[in-house]
Amino acid sequence: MKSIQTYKILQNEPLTQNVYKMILEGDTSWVTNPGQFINITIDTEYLKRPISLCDYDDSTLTIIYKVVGAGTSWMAKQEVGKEIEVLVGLGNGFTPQQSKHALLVGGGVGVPPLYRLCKDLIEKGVEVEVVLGFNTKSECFYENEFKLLGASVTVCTVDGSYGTKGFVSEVIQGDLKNYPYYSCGPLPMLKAVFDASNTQGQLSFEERMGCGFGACMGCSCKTLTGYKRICVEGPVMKSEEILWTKD
Amino acid sequence: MKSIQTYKILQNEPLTQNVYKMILEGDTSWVTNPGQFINITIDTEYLKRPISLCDYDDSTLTIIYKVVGAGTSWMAKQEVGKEIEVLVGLGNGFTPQQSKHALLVGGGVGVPPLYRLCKDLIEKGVEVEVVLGFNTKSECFYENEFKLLGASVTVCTVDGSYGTKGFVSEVIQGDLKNYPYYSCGPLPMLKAVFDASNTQGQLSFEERMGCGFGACMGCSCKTLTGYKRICVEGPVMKSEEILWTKD
Amino acid sequence: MDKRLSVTLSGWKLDNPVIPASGTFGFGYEFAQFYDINELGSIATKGTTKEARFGNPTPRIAECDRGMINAVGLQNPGIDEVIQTEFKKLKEVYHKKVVANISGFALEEYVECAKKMDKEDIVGILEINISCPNVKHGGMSFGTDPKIAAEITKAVKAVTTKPVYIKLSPNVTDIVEIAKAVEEAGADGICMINTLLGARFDLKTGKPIIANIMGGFSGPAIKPIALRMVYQVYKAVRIPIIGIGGIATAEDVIEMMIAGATAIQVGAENCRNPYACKEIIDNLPILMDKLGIEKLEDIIGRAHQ
Amino acid sequence: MDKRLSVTLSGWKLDNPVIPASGTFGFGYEFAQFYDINELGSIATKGTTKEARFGNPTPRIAECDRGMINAVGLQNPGIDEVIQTEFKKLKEVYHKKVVANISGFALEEYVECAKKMDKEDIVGILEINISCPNVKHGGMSFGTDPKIAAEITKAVKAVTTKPVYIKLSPNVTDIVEIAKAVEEAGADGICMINTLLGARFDLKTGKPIIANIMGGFSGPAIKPIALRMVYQVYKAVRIPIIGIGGIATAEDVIEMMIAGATAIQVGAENCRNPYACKEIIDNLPILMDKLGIEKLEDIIGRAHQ
Ligand SMILES: Cc1cc2nc3c(=O)[nH]c(=O)nc-3n(C[C@H](O)[C@H](O)[C@H](O)COP(=O)(O)OP(=O)(O)OC[C@H]3O[C@@H](n4cnc5c(N)ncnc54)[C@H](O)[C@@H]3O)c2cc1C
Ligand SMILES: Cc1cc2nc3c(=O)[nH]c(=O)nc-3n(C[C@H](O)[C@H](O)[C@H](O)COP(=O)(O)OP(=O)(O)OC[C@H]3O[C@@H](n4cnc5c(N)ncnc54)[C@H](O)[C@@H]3O)c2cc1C
Ligand SMILES: Cc1cc2nc3c(=O)[nH]c(=O)nc-3n(C[C@H](O)[C@H](O)[C@H](O)COP(=O)(O)O)c2cc1C
Ligand SMILES: Cc1cc2nc3c(=O)[nH]c(=O)nc-3n(C[C@H](O)[C@H](O)[C@H](O)COP(=O)(O)O)c2cc1C
Ligand code: FES
Ligand code: FES
Repeated sequence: MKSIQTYKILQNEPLTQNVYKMILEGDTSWVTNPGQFINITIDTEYLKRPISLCDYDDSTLTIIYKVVGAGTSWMAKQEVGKEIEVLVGLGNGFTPQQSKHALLVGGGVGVPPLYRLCKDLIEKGVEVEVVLGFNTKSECFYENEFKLLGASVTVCTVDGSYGTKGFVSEVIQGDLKNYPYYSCGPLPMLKAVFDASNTQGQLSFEERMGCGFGACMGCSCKTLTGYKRICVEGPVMKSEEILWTKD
Repeated sequence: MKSIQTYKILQNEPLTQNVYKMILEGDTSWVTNPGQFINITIDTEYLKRPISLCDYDDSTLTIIYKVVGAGTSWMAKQEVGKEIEVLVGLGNGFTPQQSKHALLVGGGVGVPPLYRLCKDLIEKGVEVEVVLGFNTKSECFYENEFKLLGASVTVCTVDGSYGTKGFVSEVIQGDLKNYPYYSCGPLPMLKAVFDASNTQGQLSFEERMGCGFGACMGCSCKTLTGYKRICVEGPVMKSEEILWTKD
Repeated sequence: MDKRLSVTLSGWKLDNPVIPASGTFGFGYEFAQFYDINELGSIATKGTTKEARFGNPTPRIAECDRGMINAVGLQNPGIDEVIQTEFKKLKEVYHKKVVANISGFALEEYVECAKKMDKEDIVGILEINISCPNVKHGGMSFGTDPKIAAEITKAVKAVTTKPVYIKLSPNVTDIVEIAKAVEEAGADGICMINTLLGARFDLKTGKPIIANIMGGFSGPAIKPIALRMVYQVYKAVRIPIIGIGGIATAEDVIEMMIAGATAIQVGAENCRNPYACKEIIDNLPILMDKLGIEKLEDIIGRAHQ
Repeated sequence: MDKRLSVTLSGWKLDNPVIPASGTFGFGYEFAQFYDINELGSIATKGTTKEARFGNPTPRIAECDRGMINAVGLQNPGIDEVIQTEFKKLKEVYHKKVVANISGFALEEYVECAKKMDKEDIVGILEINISCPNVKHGGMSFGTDPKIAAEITKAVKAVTTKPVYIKLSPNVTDIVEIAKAVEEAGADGICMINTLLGARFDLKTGKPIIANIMGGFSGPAIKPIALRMVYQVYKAVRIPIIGIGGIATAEDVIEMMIAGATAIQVGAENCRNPYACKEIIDNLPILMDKLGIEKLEDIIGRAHQ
């Protein structure tokens, strides 16, 4: 169910220079899937800001966000104890599939939504290969958190300052090409993952949003199965419905 | 000197249901005359809000304001200790004249700027008659404060619920008509005082302002001595220069 | 329901003057999950064209100071699908009539859509959008020429018995001239304003934020322009005006009605706050008490007295 | 002074592109008490007419969401007094050239003012305001007709060797058409935009807040409209544009230059913050470093690349 709720900030701390982790206390009964998102009211800006769920339990939501502009700067300045207004219940999220293996590929702030997904898959008994891509060492986060869940983790950095040098797609070799995949990150990364894999997967997309709940048609995209709204029928799309041809 | 300064709120308390007294700590070296005003930055609104000085000393400014709209509502909500940004050094203010007697006539939130003026006049040895007009008993404030300065005070209420029933102008009888006067309040009151008096006085005017410091010509008025800006050549005008004819 | 809020548009009595604006409320039913949409005065449905349209490429949205730019470009499933699927879904949760917004790229398209809408009981008013800034060949350019505006009005009036309201563009030198032209051509009312053409640029890339470069700017930022135009048009015509542009609070509704509007529409604000219309309706009686307004209808055009 | 900020308007090299807009900075010297106004790129002086004018009745100011309406109506002491008294006072504290803004109610008035300004060394650019919404008979109506706009341009060009910049009204259907007309007529540059016509109403009294009913609306709220128009006109003309409308921060300056402006003017923001222009100039180099902009001139019209 979509609704506007008030959440209390329990934690708001930097993971890297620009990336923050925020824990919010409040209603979480609306969550149905990992990869869903919330839309945060920013006191100083007109529109809300969409941020994916990284994790959740009975009374808290965890999000991880990168400071890129006015809205996320405001978020970074909010203090523990402050209450914020959030539109919740948004998006379809990932559907964790039963399978022997799964490949999770995240880039930058595309990493967070994969965390809860990884947890759910491992709980289902799936063996999870996680590939995380960042620009450089100082921007890396959550490698250890994924390892603690029991996943096998590879980190790539574009400049080679940590882990494997290069793009995440270069790591998708051998067996990994045949694992059902789940991916979230910048568009070129999603496309590279789509191209590298020999099987089907779920990809999480971003788009500038007006409303975030299906009213304005601001976030539409064309798919093989018709027009979709990233905020309602997405953000997660199945690889089968995407209008891409393999490069 | 005009400048933008930061002031810390030392006190912000209601005097009546809608009228608040605020004490601000900070630079006061710019004050030259009672009746000058400051222009307060309101976080939520575009333009600043002009409010007259009620009193001042080496390190504090006192203002009294009525909650009428968005800006003054915001002011009423600010807590002690908060710092606010204020444009100071504005307006000419009253020029306290040496004379045996003086008549001070204030209406509603026109009363505050007369307080410091009264103090200054009494210090000069002037015998001060103060007439304060309000709508009704519950809206009255500062009668006692003026008495404590040593002034003789008459309060009028329009509905007669306190003091003399009627408008301030009705009290201006006998000798009072010949005392140099100083007045601040709604336009009809100023006109009535102007009409009732047989001598000269100083009147403080209000106008909607763009800048408050002389740049935009938003607050102009015509006088016998040319065009004046209420925010620079005013808010206080001499009765001799006003374009009124006695009724 | 508070009888003091009721207003009448061409004989149709609305419980209150608050109508979500076309394009910002989908076909209404998305909002039923937030509150009972039967509380609304009515609903202006998403701009409908003869054929299905995907609209413009994304990004279609850019944020602004107290407003937003949209370049959706009339995405809709086409009139047949709107009537068969969207209106049907809406009727399951909503039991009043709608303001059905139609757009076209040629006179014939408006006429065809009007004919089809004319048969639908759910349609209380036909809102003819001659002012969409987001589509080439048509849309706004119809709304900037009084002659074409009048022609469309006449053609639509000829094929429907529903009240026809023309939705005007603010991107013109003289909106009064166009309002008078459509009144003369038989329009039953005027909806104004549509969005103002605007643009934003990305400081890092130097590129326009909207894929289409320009889009329609709306939200609280444009309210003073909308108020001015409603004031001017009220003075010049006798047909009712639905005031649109920057309405976000009960105060805004009163101000727009004072300027001359009989009812109002809420656009961008629905995007940022799905409860916007409900909050406005709830706050109206409280504000009316504070201002001493007995019935909302009393204040329509009060600035002109 | 940071050389990276320098821009050139018709051969005149400005230290930076930041110019306070006409009407919001008096004749400049009022601001000398706040900071050294020689830090400014230049100053656009208050709209000057042949005769002294009091302007419109008060109230002349109404606050808006992120902006304000003014209906000052060109209050000024008349051109002779401006030159003899105001420019003289300004020269005591300011040693650069100004953008001298002139207005008129008939073609002859513009010509006469231009002739007198032509003799003044302090005048770097003549800014011809054909777009003031606050005066009857003239002002804005000149700026809505491409033919009249071109005529005024030609007539002024004939009597001055100073660069002539025409200040355009945004209250038009097609600003490009007018920009092209004045370019063709010989204009050396374009200043845009002037204010948008707007209105506000008092909820308690039901009366317009501005004594004149309508006035010119400006401030950050109008920025997306100004950006769009500058973008459109940059595409259509070859003469430089001074971008105006809603500029309040260094970010706004960069965005306006990306859209196509060579320099910019800051209007309403000077009223709410006398230090606005200084703060913008101080912040520009910091922002340029962050965005990797070497010289400001490099980004002019970058959105068009
Ligand atoms: C479904 C979804 C989930 C997301 N999840 C996350 C997440 O978990 N962590 C995270 O760091 N970021 C996430 N983002 C991106 C995040 O929404 C933007 O970084 C954020 O809105 C930027 O706001 P700002 O005010 O700081 O930037 P500004 O550039 O000042 O924002 C201006 C406008 O552009 C929009 N905008 C800017 N960048 C983006 C973007 N990349 N995507 C969508 N809108 C944008 C803003 O929402 C705002 O309306 C997600 C985006 C979407 C659509
Ligand atoms: C020189 C001067 C001195 C003043 N001194 C005092 C004082 O000591 N105490 C006091 O209570 N009030 C005083 N006022 C009036 C005070 O400025 C307004 O009541 C206040 O600006 C209202 O702001 P608001 O946001 O609450 O009201 P809103 O109505 O929401 O304000 C909207 C806009 O109108 C302007 N405005 C509204 N009412 C007035 C008014 N009466 N005069 C000028 N502008 C107005 C506001 O400044 C703002 O720009 C003074 C006004 C002037 C010009
Ligand atoms: C996202 C969005 C989509 C819109 N789509 C339409 C449309 O399809 N048809 C139409 O007539 N107006 C459309 N509009 C214009 C609105 O109905 C309204 O006229 C305008 O937004 C001004 O109101 P506002 O300031 O409250 O947003 C749209 C506006 C927005 C913000
Ligand atoms: C109080 C005020 C007075 C103005 N007077 C003039 C004027 O005399 N001549 C003129 O060309 N423009 C005048 N303008 C318009 C500004 O110069 C500028 O074009 C407009 O305000 C848009 O910029 P802004 O959004 O930064 O305010 C005035 C604007 C304001 C706010
Ligand atoms: S953002 Fe409005 S429909 Fe998706
Ligand atoms: S308010 Fe701007 S000159 Fe007085």
